[in-house]
Amino acid sequence: MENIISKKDLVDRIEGLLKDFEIIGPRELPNKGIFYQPIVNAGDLYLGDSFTVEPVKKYFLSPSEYLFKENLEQGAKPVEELPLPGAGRIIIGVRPCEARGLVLLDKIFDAEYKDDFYTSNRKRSVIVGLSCLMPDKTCFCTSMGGSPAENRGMDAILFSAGDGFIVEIITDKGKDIFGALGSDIGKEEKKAWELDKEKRKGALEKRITAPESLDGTFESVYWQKASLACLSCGICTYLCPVCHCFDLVDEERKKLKCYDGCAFVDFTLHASGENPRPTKKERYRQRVFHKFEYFKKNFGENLCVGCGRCIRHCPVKIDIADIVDKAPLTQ
Amino acid sequence: MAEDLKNKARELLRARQVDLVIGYKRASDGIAAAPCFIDIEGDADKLIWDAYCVYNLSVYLKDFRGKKIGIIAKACDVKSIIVLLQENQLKREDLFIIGVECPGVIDEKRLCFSDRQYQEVDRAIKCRPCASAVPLLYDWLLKEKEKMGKVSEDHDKYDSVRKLEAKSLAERLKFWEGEFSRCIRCYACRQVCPMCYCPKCVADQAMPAWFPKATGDKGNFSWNVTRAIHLAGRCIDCGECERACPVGIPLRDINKKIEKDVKELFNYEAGLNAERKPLLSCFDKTDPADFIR
Amino acid sequence: MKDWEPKIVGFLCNWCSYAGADLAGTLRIEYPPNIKIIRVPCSGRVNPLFVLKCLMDGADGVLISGCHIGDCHYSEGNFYARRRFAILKRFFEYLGIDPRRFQMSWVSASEGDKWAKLIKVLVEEIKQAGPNKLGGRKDG
Amino acid sequence: MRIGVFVCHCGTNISATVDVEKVAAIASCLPMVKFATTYKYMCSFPGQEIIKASIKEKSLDRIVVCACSPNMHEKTFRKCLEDIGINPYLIEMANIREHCSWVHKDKEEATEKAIGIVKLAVAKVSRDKPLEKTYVPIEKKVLIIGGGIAGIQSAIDIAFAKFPVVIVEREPSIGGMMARFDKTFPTLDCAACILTPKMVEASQNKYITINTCSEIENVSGHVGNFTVRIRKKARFVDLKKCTGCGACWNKCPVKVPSEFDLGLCQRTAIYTPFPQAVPNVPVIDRENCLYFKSKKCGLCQKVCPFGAVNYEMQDEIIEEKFGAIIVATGFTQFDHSVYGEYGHGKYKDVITGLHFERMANSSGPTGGKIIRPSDGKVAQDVVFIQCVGSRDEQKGVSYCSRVCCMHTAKHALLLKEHNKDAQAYVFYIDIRAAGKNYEEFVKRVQDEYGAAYLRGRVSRVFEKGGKLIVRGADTLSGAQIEINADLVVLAAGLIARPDAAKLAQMLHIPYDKNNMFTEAHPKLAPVETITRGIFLTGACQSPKDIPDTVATASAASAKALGLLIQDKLEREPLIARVDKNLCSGCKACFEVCQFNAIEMKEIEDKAFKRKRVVAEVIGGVCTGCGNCTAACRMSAIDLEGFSNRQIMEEIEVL
Repeated sequence: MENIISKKDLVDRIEGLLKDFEIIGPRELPNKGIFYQPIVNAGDLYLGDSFTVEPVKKYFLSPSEYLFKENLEQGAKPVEELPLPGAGRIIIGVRPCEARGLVLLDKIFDAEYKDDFYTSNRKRSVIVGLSCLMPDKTCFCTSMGGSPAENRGMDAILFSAGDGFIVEIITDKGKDIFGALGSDIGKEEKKAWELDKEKRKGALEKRITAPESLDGTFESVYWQKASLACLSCGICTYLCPVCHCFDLVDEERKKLKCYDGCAFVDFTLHASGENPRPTKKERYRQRVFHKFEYFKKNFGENLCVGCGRCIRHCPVKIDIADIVDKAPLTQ
Repeated sequence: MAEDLKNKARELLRARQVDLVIGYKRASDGIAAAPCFIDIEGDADKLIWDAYCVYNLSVYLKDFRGKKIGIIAKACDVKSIIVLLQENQLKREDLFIIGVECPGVIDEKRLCFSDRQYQEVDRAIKCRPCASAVPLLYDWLLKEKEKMGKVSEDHDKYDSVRKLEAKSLAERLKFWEGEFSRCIRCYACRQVCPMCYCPKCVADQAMPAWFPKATGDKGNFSWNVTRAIHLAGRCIDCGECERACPVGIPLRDINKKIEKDVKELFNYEAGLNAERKPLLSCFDKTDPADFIR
Repeated sequence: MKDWEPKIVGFLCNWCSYAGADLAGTLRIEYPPNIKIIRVPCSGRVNPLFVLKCLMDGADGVLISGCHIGDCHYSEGNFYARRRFAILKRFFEYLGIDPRRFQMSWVSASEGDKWAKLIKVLVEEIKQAGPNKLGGRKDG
Repeated sequence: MRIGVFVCHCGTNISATVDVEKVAAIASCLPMVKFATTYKYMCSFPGQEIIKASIKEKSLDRIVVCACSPNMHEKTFRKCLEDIGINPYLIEMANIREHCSWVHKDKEEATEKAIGIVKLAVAKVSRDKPLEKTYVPIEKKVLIIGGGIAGIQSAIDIAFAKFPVVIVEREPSIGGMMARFDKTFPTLDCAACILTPKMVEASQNKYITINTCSEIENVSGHVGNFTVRIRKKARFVDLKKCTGCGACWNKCPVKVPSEFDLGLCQRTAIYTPFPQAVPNVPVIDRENCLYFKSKKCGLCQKVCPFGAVNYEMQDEIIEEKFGAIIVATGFTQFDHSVYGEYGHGKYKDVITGLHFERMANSSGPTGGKIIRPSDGKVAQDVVFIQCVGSRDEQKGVSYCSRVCCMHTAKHALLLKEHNKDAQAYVFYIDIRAAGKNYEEFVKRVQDEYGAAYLRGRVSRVFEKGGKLIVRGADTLSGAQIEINADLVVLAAGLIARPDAAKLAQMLHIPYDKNNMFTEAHPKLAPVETITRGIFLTGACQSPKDIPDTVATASAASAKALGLLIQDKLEREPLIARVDKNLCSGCKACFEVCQFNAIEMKEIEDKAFKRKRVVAEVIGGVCTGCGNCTAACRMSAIDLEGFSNRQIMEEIEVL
C-alpha cells in the first residue's frame, strides 16, 4: 500500500505523533554531520541525501547497557536487575542498508538465543525507512545483495518524490502510524514510482563480488600487509550497522555490557595476559573473516550491508571492499 | 617531485639503510591518500606526495620499534617525532627522516574529496597559521618546487580558544557537555595520536577503573579531559585527533587551550627540542603560584 | 529537609597539611564539617585524574594542600604539583567548571589556624558556586 | 574479606561530640565489615586486647581503627596486628578526633562526618595489600671524596670501627687546605703539628686506602651499593719503589711557581707539594717536564737509585663498590680580582689570607718572615680587609664566610709575633667571633697586640711611592682614613670549588645557588643529603672552621657507620612499584624522581619478540613520596599503601 504526501503534511503528522511517541530521526548538526537524535520538533528532521554518521544500531544494541546492579551493603538485595525498556517509539529515516542490518542482527539476538534488551527494543520500535537517492561513493550495498530502494526490516519506507514523499506501508505497525496519511497514490504516480525505484537500484553499480569463501587465505601474509595502516581504533566496528561484539564490564557496582571492537588492542585479551589475537593482522583478519566467512557459514549471508561507513570514516582510508576483493584466493 | 621521493626510497632500501619506508600512496578512491609501507624497492613506485597526504605517519613508528625506518614527515609530523625522541620512545639512529616541505594539506572535513585540484582555500585550518613549512629535523629534504602557500601572519591560531574563553562559565559547560555527548568512545582520537603510545591507556584499565567505560555524560567528559591533560605540553597540534573524530568534536580547541596556557604559564612549546626536558618532567622555582592560597 | 551542604574532598600531604589539620584539632579551632580528607604522602602524589574523579563523582569542591614551597618533606614534590595543577585549574575553567570548585593551598604543620580559616572560606565559596552538576547529575 | 571496625571513645575526647555507638552500628553494615565495636581507649592495653580477641573470634583479616590521627597511633596498631600474626599493613585509621570531634560542636553533624570518615577508611582498607619489609645487602666500605682534614678525620673514625675506607684525593698529597695553614685560632696550635700526625695515621692504618692524584669519574647505584669509577692519574713515580729520598727533585732543572705556596716560591717539575706530604712520593708535572715536552732530559730517571721513575705510566681506571659515600671536597678562595678598589689583583703587595699563612709559616717560602712580595722587604704597616667576596651579593656571595674574622685576628697576632714593630690595621664590618674562646681571642689581639680595628669599608687601594695607600672610612668616628701600608691582606671568602656542581650531579645530590652542597635538613640532618647513603662534611656544604669541620667529619662517619653496622638494609614497603606490562619507558617517573630511585631497564617483550625499556624502582632508595605515580600517564607506577586503587576507592564512597 502506498500513499503520497507533501513534506509539510508529513512534518505535521510527525509533530502530531510526538505527543504519544518518542520519535528518533536524523538531525543535521552544522559542520558535524547527520546524527540520529530524539526529535523534539518535527521540523528538525533531516530527510535529505546525506547519511548519518552512526547507524541506527545503537537504538537496539546500546553502546553501553546496564544489566544489573550489585549491592554490597549488608541486608540489601545483592543483585538488582534493571527494568527492560517498554515504551513504544518511532525511528524515522532509517536507510535500507541499516534496516537490513537489523534483520541480520535478529539472527543473532532474536533467534535460538533471545536477548531481552534487543528483542524488547525491536518490539517497541516502528521503523520508517528512507530510500537513498544519491549513494555515497563509498556505498556498496548492491555488492552485498541490497539496494537503495530495498525495504527489508522496515515497517514503512519513504521515497522522496518532488516536493513530497511516497510512503510505502509494509507492516501493520507501519499502517498504524501512516495508514491514514496523505492520499492514495494514483496510477501514473505509481508507475513513475516503480520506474524511480529501478533507477535508484541502478544508481549504484555492483562494485565487488564477495568470494564464496576466504578459507584458503587464513595464513596469508596478505592480512598482515592489509592491516599495517590500521590504527586499532573503534570507528569501523562502532559505526558498523551489524558489528555486535560486546564486552562485560564491572563499573560502579553495576554489570555493564559495552561495545567491543575487534580492532582494539585488548580485544580478546585474556585475564592471564595471553591474547590469541596479539597483533593487528589477527584482529583485522578476524574482522573480515567474521563478516565474509564465519557468519556466512552460519547464516548464509555476509555480515556486511555495504553501507560504506567503515570506509567513509576510517581515519586512514582502509577500504574493506577493496581488501575483500583483492584477497588472494588462489595462492 | 614525487619521482625524487621514489628515488630516495629506492636508494635507502637498496642500500639497506632502512628496512621500511613509511609514506603515502593513493587511496582506493583514486583521489585521497592513504598510508603505505614500502619494504621492497619495487614498491617505491606507489609513493606519492601532495596536499592530500594529511596523515601524521609518526603514529606508526611504535609498530616498528627496533627496525630501521625511513619516514616521510611534514614539519608538524617532525615535531611529534621530536617529542617521541624526548620521551625515549625512539632512537634517532633508527630513523631516517625524509622531510617534506609542506605548503599545507587539504581540509578533509570540509573538502570531502572532489575531483578538482587543491587550492589555497582548501588548506586545513590547522595549516593556516603554520609558519614552519620546513621540518626542524630531517636527514633528507624534499623541496617544494611550487610556490609555497603564503602563511597568513595575521591568522590568530588561538582565535577559537579566545572566543570560547570569552563566554560565561555556564555557556562553556553547556557547549562542551553538548560536544562530548556525541562521543562514541571509539578512541580514534587516541589511536591516531602519535603521543598516545601507552601500552594500555588508563581508559582501558580496570584496576582501578579511572572513569566509566560506558558512554554517558560522566565517562565521555572524563575521557575527553583525560586525553587532553595527558597531552599537556606534548601535543604539537598536528590536528589528527580532530580529523579522525567521526562525530566532529572540536578536539583542537581543547588541545590548543592547554598549548596556549602552557606557553603563557611556563614559556614552553612542545616539539621544538628533543634535548629539553618534557614540560611535566621538570619545574621552575618561579612557576606561577598565584592560584595557590 | 536540610539545606544543601557542599561536599568537599581534601587531598592533604602527610607532613604539612595533614599535620596542620591535626593541629587545628589539637587547638580545638572550629570549622564546618563539609570537608573529608584523603591522606597522601605528598601533594606530588595527587594524580590529576583523582581530582577529575572527585568532581565527576559528586564532590562539590576539591582541595589539594601541601607544604609551602621549599618545605616539601621530599624537597620538590610540591613544585611538580604546582606545575601540574596550574594547567588543570585553567583547563577546568575553560570547560566551564567553576574555578571555586578546584583549589590549592599550602598549609604547614604549624598553621592550624590557617587551615580552619581556609575551610571556612572554602565552604562559603563553594556554597555560592552551588551544587556540582557535572557528570550528568541532575540533583546535586 | 572480613573487616573489623574499632571505634574509640578517647575518654570523652571523641564520644562527647560523636555518637560512637551510632558510628559503630552503621559501620557494621558497610560492605565487607563483619564486626564493629567501641571502647573507651582503643590504644590502651585492654583496648588492644579487644582488637586481638575480636580478630580471633570473628576471623577478621584487616581492621579500621576510628580514633586519632594516624601520625599518633598508626604504629601502635600495626604492632598490635603484627603481634597476632596479621600483616601490619592491613590497618587504616579513621581520624575522627583531630579532624572531627575536636573541630566540630554539633553532635549530629560531627557524627555524620565521622561516619563519612569511617566509610573512607573502610573503602581504603578493602584495597590494602599485605606488604613485606625487604632487605638489601650492604657493601661494607666507605668512599671519602677529598683528603683534607675533613676526609682524613672521617677516614680515621671509620677505620677505628674497623671498616675499610677509601680516600680519593685529587692532589698529589692529602692534607688539603689545612696543610697550608701556619697556626690555628684561637689556641695557636701549629696546624702542621696537629694535622701531620693524622695524615701519617691515615697512611699507616690498614683499613684506609689513599688514592692521590685521583678523581671520581662516575657514580652509579644507591645506598648500600654504590659503584664508583675512579681515575688514578699517572704519577710517573712508582709509589712502592720510591722512598722519597729527594735525589730526583734536587736534580730537576725545571723551575715553576709552586701551587702549594701560591706562587710565593718555585718548585721543580718532579716534586712533592710540601715536605710532610703523604704519600711522600714526588709526582711529575707533565706540562712542565722537559722529558714530556721534548723527550730530552730524563735526569730524574737517571738519578733515581730505586728505578721508581717511569715515564710510561698510564692513568689507571678502577671501579669499586661502596656502601656509603662521604663528600669532603672542601672549598676554594674567592678570586678578589673582581674588586677594582683593591687593585684587581694587580698589586703584588695586595695578598690574601692564605698567602699570609704561607709567609707566616717558618717552613714556608719566606722562612716565617712577613715580607712584601714586591721587594722582599719586611712589612711594617699591614692592612687587613675583611669580607672580601663574602656578604656582597653584587660581586661576591651573599653569605658570611665565618672564618675570616678569626683568621684575620690570628694574622694580626702573628704579624706582631714575627715583628714586634709591625702594626696591624683591620677594616671590618662586624666582628663575628661566636665560638669557644673566640671573642676572648679577638679582644686579646686588640688589647695585647695593639691591632687597630677600624669599622668601615675600604674605598680604594693604590700605589704611591712604593707604598700602598689604603683609603677608607672609620664609620665609628666618622673620619676618612688613609693608611700608608706595606702590605694589604684580603680576607677572601670561602666559596665552592669550580667543579662542585659537576660532582653534585654525578652524586645526584642537590646544591644551592652558590654551588654548596645541600644537606637533607638544616637542623635535623645537617650531614645527610637527600640521597640516602651520601653524607657531607666540611666546607663543601658551607664555610666552616677546623673545629666545625672535624665535628661534621665525625658526625658523617657516625652516620655512615650507622649504615654499615646493619646486617642488611631494611626496606620500607610503602614504596613505588612498576607494572612492566603497562610501562612505556617514557622516563617521566625517572625524570621527576627526586631520589634517583628509578632505573631504566631493558626487558624482553614476549608478545612482540623484541626488547623494550621499562622503569624499575630501586627499593632501598625510594622514599615513597609518590611523585612518580602522578607523573605516569599510563599509571604503570603505583605507590604501595597509597595506591591508585585505594585512593580511587576512597573517592568512590565520598
